Amino acid sequence: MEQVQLTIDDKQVEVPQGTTIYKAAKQVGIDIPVLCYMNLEDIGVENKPGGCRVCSVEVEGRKNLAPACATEVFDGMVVKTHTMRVINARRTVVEFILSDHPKDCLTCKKSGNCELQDLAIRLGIREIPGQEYAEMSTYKTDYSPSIVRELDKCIMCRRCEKMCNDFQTVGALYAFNRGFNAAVAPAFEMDLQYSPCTYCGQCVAVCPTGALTEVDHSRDLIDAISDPNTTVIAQTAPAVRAALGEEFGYEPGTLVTGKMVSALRRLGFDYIFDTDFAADLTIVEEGTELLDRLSKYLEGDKEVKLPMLTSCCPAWVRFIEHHFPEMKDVPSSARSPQQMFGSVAKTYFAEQINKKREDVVVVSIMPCLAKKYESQREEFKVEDNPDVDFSVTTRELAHLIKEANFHLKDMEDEDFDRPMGESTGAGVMFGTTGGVIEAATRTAYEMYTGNSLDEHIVFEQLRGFEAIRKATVDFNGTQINIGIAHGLGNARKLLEDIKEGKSEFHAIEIMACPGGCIGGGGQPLHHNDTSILKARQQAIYREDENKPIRKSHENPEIKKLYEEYLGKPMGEKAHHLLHTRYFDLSRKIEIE
Amino acid sequence: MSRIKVKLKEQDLNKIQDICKAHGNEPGELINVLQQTQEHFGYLPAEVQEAVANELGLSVAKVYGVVTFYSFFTMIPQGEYPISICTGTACYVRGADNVLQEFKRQLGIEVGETTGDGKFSLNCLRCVGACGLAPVVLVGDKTYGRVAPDGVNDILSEYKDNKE
Amino acid sequence: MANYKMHLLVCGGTGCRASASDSIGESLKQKLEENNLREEVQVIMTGCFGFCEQGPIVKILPDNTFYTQVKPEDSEEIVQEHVIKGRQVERLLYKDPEKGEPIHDARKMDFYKKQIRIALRNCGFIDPENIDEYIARDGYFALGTVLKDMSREDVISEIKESGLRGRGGGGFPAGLKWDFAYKNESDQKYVVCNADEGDPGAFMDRSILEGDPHAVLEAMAICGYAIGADKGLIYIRAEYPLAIKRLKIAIDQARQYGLLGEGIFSTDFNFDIQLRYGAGAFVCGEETALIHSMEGDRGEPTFKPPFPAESGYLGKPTNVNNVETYANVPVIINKGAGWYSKIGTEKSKGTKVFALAGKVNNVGLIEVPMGTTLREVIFEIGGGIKEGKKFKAVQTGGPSGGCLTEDHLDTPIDFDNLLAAGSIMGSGGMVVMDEDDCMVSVAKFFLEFTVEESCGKCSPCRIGNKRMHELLERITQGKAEKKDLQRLKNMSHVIADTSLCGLGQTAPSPVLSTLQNFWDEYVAHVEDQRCPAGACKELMRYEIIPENCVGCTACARKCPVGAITGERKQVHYIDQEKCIKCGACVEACKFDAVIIK
Amino acid sequence: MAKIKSLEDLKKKKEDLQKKVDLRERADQPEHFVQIKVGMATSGIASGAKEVMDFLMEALEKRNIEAVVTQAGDMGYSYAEPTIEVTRPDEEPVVFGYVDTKRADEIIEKYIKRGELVDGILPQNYRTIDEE
Repeated sequence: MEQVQLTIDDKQVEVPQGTTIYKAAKQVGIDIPVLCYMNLEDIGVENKPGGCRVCSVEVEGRKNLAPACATEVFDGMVVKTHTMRVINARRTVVEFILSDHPKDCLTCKKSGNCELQDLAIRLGIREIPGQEYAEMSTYKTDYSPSIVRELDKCIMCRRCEKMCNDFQTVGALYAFNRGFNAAVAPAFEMDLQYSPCTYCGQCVAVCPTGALTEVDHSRDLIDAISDPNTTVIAQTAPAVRAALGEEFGYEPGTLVTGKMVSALRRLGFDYIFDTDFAADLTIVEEGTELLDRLSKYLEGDKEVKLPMLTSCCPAWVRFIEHHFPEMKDVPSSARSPQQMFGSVAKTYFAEQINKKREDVVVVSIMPCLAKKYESQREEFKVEDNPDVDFSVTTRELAHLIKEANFHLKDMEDEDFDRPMGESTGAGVMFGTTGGVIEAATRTAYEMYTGNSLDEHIVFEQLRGFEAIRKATVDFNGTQINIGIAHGLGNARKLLEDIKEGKSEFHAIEIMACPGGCIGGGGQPLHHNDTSILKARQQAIYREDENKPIRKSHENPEIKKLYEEYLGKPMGEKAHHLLHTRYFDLSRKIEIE
Repeated sequence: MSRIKVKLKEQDLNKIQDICKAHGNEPGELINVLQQTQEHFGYLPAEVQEAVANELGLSVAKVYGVVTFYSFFTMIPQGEYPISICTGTACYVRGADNVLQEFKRQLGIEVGETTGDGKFSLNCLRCVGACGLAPVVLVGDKTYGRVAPDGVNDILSEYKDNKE
Repeated sequence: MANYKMHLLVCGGTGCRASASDSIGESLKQKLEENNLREEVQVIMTGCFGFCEQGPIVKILPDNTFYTQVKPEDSEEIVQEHVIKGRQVERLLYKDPEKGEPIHDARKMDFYKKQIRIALRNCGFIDPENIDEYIARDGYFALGTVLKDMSREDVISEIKESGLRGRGGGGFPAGLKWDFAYKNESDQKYVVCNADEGDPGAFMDRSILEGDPHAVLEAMAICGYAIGADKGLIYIRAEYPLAIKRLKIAIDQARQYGLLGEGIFSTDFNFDIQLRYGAGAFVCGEETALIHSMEGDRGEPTFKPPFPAESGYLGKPTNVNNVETYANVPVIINKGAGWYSKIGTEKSKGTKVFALAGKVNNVGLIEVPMGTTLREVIFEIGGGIKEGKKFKAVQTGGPSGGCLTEDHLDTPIDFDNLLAAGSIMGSGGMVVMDEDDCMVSVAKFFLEFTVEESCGKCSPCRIGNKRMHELLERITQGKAEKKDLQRLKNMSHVIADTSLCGLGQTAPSPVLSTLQNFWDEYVAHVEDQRCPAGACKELMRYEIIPENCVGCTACARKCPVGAITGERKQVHYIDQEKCIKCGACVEACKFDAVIIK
Repeated sequence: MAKIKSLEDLKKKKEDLQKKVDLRERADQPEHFVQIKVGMATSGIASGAKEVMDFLMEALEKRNIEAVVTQAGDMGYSYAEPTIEVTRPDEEPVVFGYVDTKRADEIIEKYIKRGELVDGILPQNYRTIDEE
C-alpha cells in the first residue's frame, strides 16, 4: 500500500494510505484522547461514529477541527493536537457531555474504571459552567436479571449498539429519539428482560460509562457468608483464573488459580470448588449425546438432529430461543457446567455433608453476565430454590477481594476442595473458543474409537481466534466435521446454513462472546485492547497443559460420581439432574 | 419466562402484511412502509411496529429507533381534529408562538398531546409554505391563515359545536 | 384542439390551495360552462406564482390581469365582467402597496419587475399535470439534445462551465460533483434529488415540484446520462402531498412518452425515477443523512469522506443535488453554459430563488439574478417593510444562516458575499425583521429549531446547542450576566468547530451573527434587564401611571390572574409577582394609564 | 400515448403543442407581437364582435402571424361597433371601426402584414379599459 508522509505535532510520520490521524499519532507516541471510538481489532469490530468529538484536532488548511478517529491522513498533512483551539474545544465538548451526565461518581459502579471519568481527570475539568440550570436527561433505571441500564449515563457513543447489532446480531438495543433526548435502548424503552436481549453482556463490556453495568450480587454474597446456618459453596469458571489477575496488576494472561482459591477461602466460603469439574461432567454427558446422535445418524436415522450444537453458553441458548425457536431441539440437551454443578452440589454433595438443600448456598464466580440470568431460570429451581443461588462476575470478585483488604500478590497458591474441585485440562478449556469442542473431541474420540489419544491430545485445528473455524477430525476412518464460532453474529451464519440444510458439520461449538468466556461481559474490562483476550486464551491453553489429567472422562471424581450416584451417562438420574430443554421465546404476533 | 405476545386484530395484521408485501418486504423500505402504515392506523402503536419489524425482518428496536427519529411518525393516537401550528420562521415572526400558547391554554394540553376526550391533538410543523398567510394553523386539512390569539376560540368552537 | 382565446391561470400552489383556490378553479369552469365558453376560455391550475402574500391568485392571459385574494364566489363576476364584457374586475386587481392604486398589467408590478425566472420559468405558467404543456415549452429538448449530440464528458463540462452551484445550501459546484460521481467506476450508480426541504420558511423546492415537476425529472435523467446512472430517486417530504401527487403524475406521463424508462430517444440510455419519502427530519437535508434515511434507517449523517459520489445509496456512487439545482439544468443545456454564466456574479452564476417572508409587504417566492442587492429584494420586490415600520435585520439561510443589518443592504447577494457578511445563502429563506423584533429572541428561535432537529449523534450539537438555547432563554429572561455572553461566544465557536455535519457546524450562526451585529441588544438584556425591542415578555413590566388612572376598575376586571388591585375611583396597582404580561389591561384601559416599561 | 422516439419526434410534438402555450408566452412580451384588442362589451357582442374575434384568431394562425388577441370592454365607440384596436410592435395603436370578417381580413392583409392603412380608422379620443 502507498505510504504517506505527514506531520503530527512537529513529528514526522509515515503511514500507509487510509490510516486515520488517531492511529498515525499513536505510532509516534501521541495519545489523542478518544471516547466513542472503539477498535476491537482481533474481532474486526470498529466503532467510529465520529460522535463524541473529543478527538478533535487541527489540520492545517481545514476550516473546522477534524475528528482524529475518523479522518484519514493525506500526504503532506500537518496535524496539531495541542493548540489552544484544540484544547479549548476538547474541554468544552467534555463539559457538554458532563453537563448531561449524573455526578454520582462516588457510588457509581464504574467509578475508577470509567472512560469518561478518566477523561474528565485528564482534561482537568473542575466545574461545569451553567450546570445549575442545565436540563439533564431523566430515564428510569432498568434492572434485568443480568444487566442494569442507567440511561442517564448514556453518552451516545454507540458502542453497545454496535456490539448488539453488528457483532451479535441480537438487535436488542438501538438508538431512539433524536437530539438531546437521543439514547440507546430496547424498543419502546422496554425493560431488557422483555427484549430479545441474550444477556451476553458485550454491551456492558464496551460501555465507557456506568450506563450499562452488571447486576451486583456482592451484597448477597456477604449476607450468605455471614449467615452461620448456611454452607456457602463457590464454583469458579475456567475463564476467571485467566483474567482475575489483571485487576491486581498482573500482566494479562497470568494464571492466578491458586491465589484465587486462597482468596476465596479467606473470604469465608465453606467449600471452594471448580466449575471445571462440572465441565468435565458436561463433556461426558454431551460427548455421550453426540456419539448417540452420530451412531443413529450413521445407522441411517434421518430424524436425528445433526449437527449437534453445544449448550454451555446461556447467552447462546437464549439467542436460539429468541431468534431460531424452530431449532430449539438442535443443541445438546446437556445443561451448562454452572447448572450441572449446582444440581450436583445441592443433591449429591449436600447429601454427603448432610445438609438440606435450602441450607446450601451455591455461588458461581463467572466471567459472564448471562450466567446470572441462567441461574434464575425456572427449570433450574427445585421448589423455588435455585440450583445456583447467584452468580458473581470476575469483576465483582475482584472488588470483594480488594474490599477485604487482600492483595492477590500476597496470597499463597492453594488447591480446590474435593470432590468437586477435581478437574482435567479438558474442563478448563471451556474458557475459550474452541475449548469445549476440543474437550468433547478428546472424549468422543476415545469413546468412539476405543483408542487412546496419548500424546496427540491437542487438536491444533480447533484452536485460534478466527471468527468461524472449521476442522475435520478423523475418528478412525469416520470424518467428523466440526464447526466453531464465537460471537452470535458468526453463530447466526452457521445456524442459517443448518436451516437451509447446507451445513456440513456434525458438531458445532458456539460461544457468544469474543474469544469465548475469556471475553465475557463479566471479565475485567479490556478497554478496547483485544490482545488481552488472546493472552487470556493462551493462559487457558497453559492451564490445560499443566494438568496431569487432560480428558474429562478420566476425571476420577467424575467416575466416582457416576459410580456412586448418577449411574450411566444420559441415564435416568443423569437425565433428570444434568439435562434440560429449551423454549420458544420469540416474539409472536398473535391474533386478538 | 413466557414468550412475549403481541396482540393484533386479524384485519390489522393483514393490512400490515399487505403493505410490507407491496414493498417487497424489503428492510430498506422501512420508512415508506411506516408512512403507509401510519396513514392507515393514524398512528404507530407498539404492536404495529412489532408486526412491521417481523415482516421486514428487522429488530423492533430499530423500527422504534426510526419511528422516534422522524417527527412525522407518532405513537400517540391523534385527536379527531388534529391541530397543527406552523412554527416556521415567517409564522414565528408574525406571532405563531402566541397562537400556540393560546391553543395550549384553551385545550389544556402540550404539543404532541391529545385532549382527554380525543377530540383535539396539538402539533407544531415547520412551514406549510403558506407564508403569505402567516401565522397559519391547520385543523385536519383545513387551513386558517392570519390567526391571532383571540381567533383561537373561534376556530375551536367551530369543531366543539360539531358534537354528534 | 380547442383554440382558446383566453387562459385563466389559477394558482394551485400549496399556499393558494390552502385558501380554496381549488374551488375557485372549479367554479370558474362551472361559470364558463354556464355561459358556453368552455371552448374558448381555458382554466389551468398552475404551480405557485410566488406571490403568496395575496393569494389565491388568478391571472388572466393574454391581457396580463392579476387578481389577488380571489374567492370562489368572485368567479361569477370574473366571467361576466372580464371574460364576457372584457372589463377588469377593479376590486380584485392587485394594488400598489404604496400608492394604493390598482395595477392593470401584471408586468408592471414591482414584485415581478426585477425577477428573472429560470428555475421558476414554468411555475404559474403551465399546467404541471400535463406533460404536453412542458413539451410545448421546450421540455425534454435538453435531454434529447444531450443524448443525441453530447458525450457524457460534454455534459459535465457544460455544467461545469455554466458555473452552476448547488442551491441547497453549501453552494458546491454542481459540475464538479457530477464529475466525481462520473469518475467513480461502478456497476450501479444513483441520481438523487433532495426534495426534503426543511428550512422553516423556505418552500421554493416544493413550488418547483408543484409547478414544474418535469424540469426536475428531465434534469435527473441528464445527470444520470452524465454520471452513468440508470436509477433516480427523489427524496421528498411526506408533508408535501401535492408535490408528491404531481411528481407521480409527471413520472407516469414521462414513462408513457418513453422519456423515462428503457431506450430513451431510441438510444441505449435507460433511466427511471422512484420516490422515497422523508418523514420530518431537517437533518436529512444533509446528503449522507438523506441517504441513510432512504435506506430505511435513522437519518443520521456520517463523516465524509467517503462522499456520496464514492459511496452513497446502498454503497454505490451517488449524485445528490437539490430540486432548484436540477431545475436549472435543462435551461443550461438548451441555452448553453455561456448564456447562463453571463447571469450573476463572478463566482455565483445564474439566479437564486428566495422565499421572502416576515415583515415585508410582498411575501412570496422570487427569483433574482445573483448579485441583486438585499435592498432591491426587500424594498423593491418586497415592497418595503409592513406598516411603515423600520427595517432592522434580514435573516438569510434559515437556521444555518445569520442576521444581516442595514449595513449589508447594498451587498450584492451571492454565495461568497453572504458568507463574508456572516450569513449564508442556504436554501434561500429570507426573513425580514423590523424594529419590534428582538434579536436575542430571534437567535433563540433558530436555536430552538436546531435543538429540536439535531439528530443527536454528535455531542456538540446534541448537548451544546441545548446549552446555548438554555443560556439564550436566560438572557431573554434577564437572568444572565455579562460574562455569560463570552461563554455563549465560546460555545458557538466550539460547536461550529467540532460538530459532525453541516447542521451542527452552522447551528451557532444565528447566535454569532446577532452577537456580532446586535451586541448592544444582548448587553441591554444582561446588564439592564431590558429588551430594547420590547419583545421579551419576562423583561416587560406593566405599570399604571397614577396621574392617568381614574379608578374605573376596567383593567382589574379584565386581568385574568387578579394581579390588579385598587378601590373604585382610586389609583390601581399591578402586582408584578402575579402579572403574566398578557396585556389585557392595556386593551381594557381607556385612559392610557397602563404602560409597558 | 405514442412514445417519443427521437429528438425529431419531440420537435414535431412541440410544434403541435405550441398553440397551447403560445398565448401565454406572447402575453409575457406582447410588445414583440401584433396586439389586437376586440371591443367586446354587450353591444359589441350583439353587433358581431365575437365572430370577428373568432375569425381573427383563426386567420392569424393560418397565416402564421404571431399576434396577441385580447378582448376589451366598451371602447367608447358604440356608433362604430364592432371595433378593434391593433398595435404593431413599436408603433402606436390604431383603432378600426365597423369591423366585420371581410374588413378584418383586409386589416390583416394590409395593415398587420404590410403596415398599409385601410379605411375605417377612428380618431383616438377613446379611453381603453387599462387607463380607467
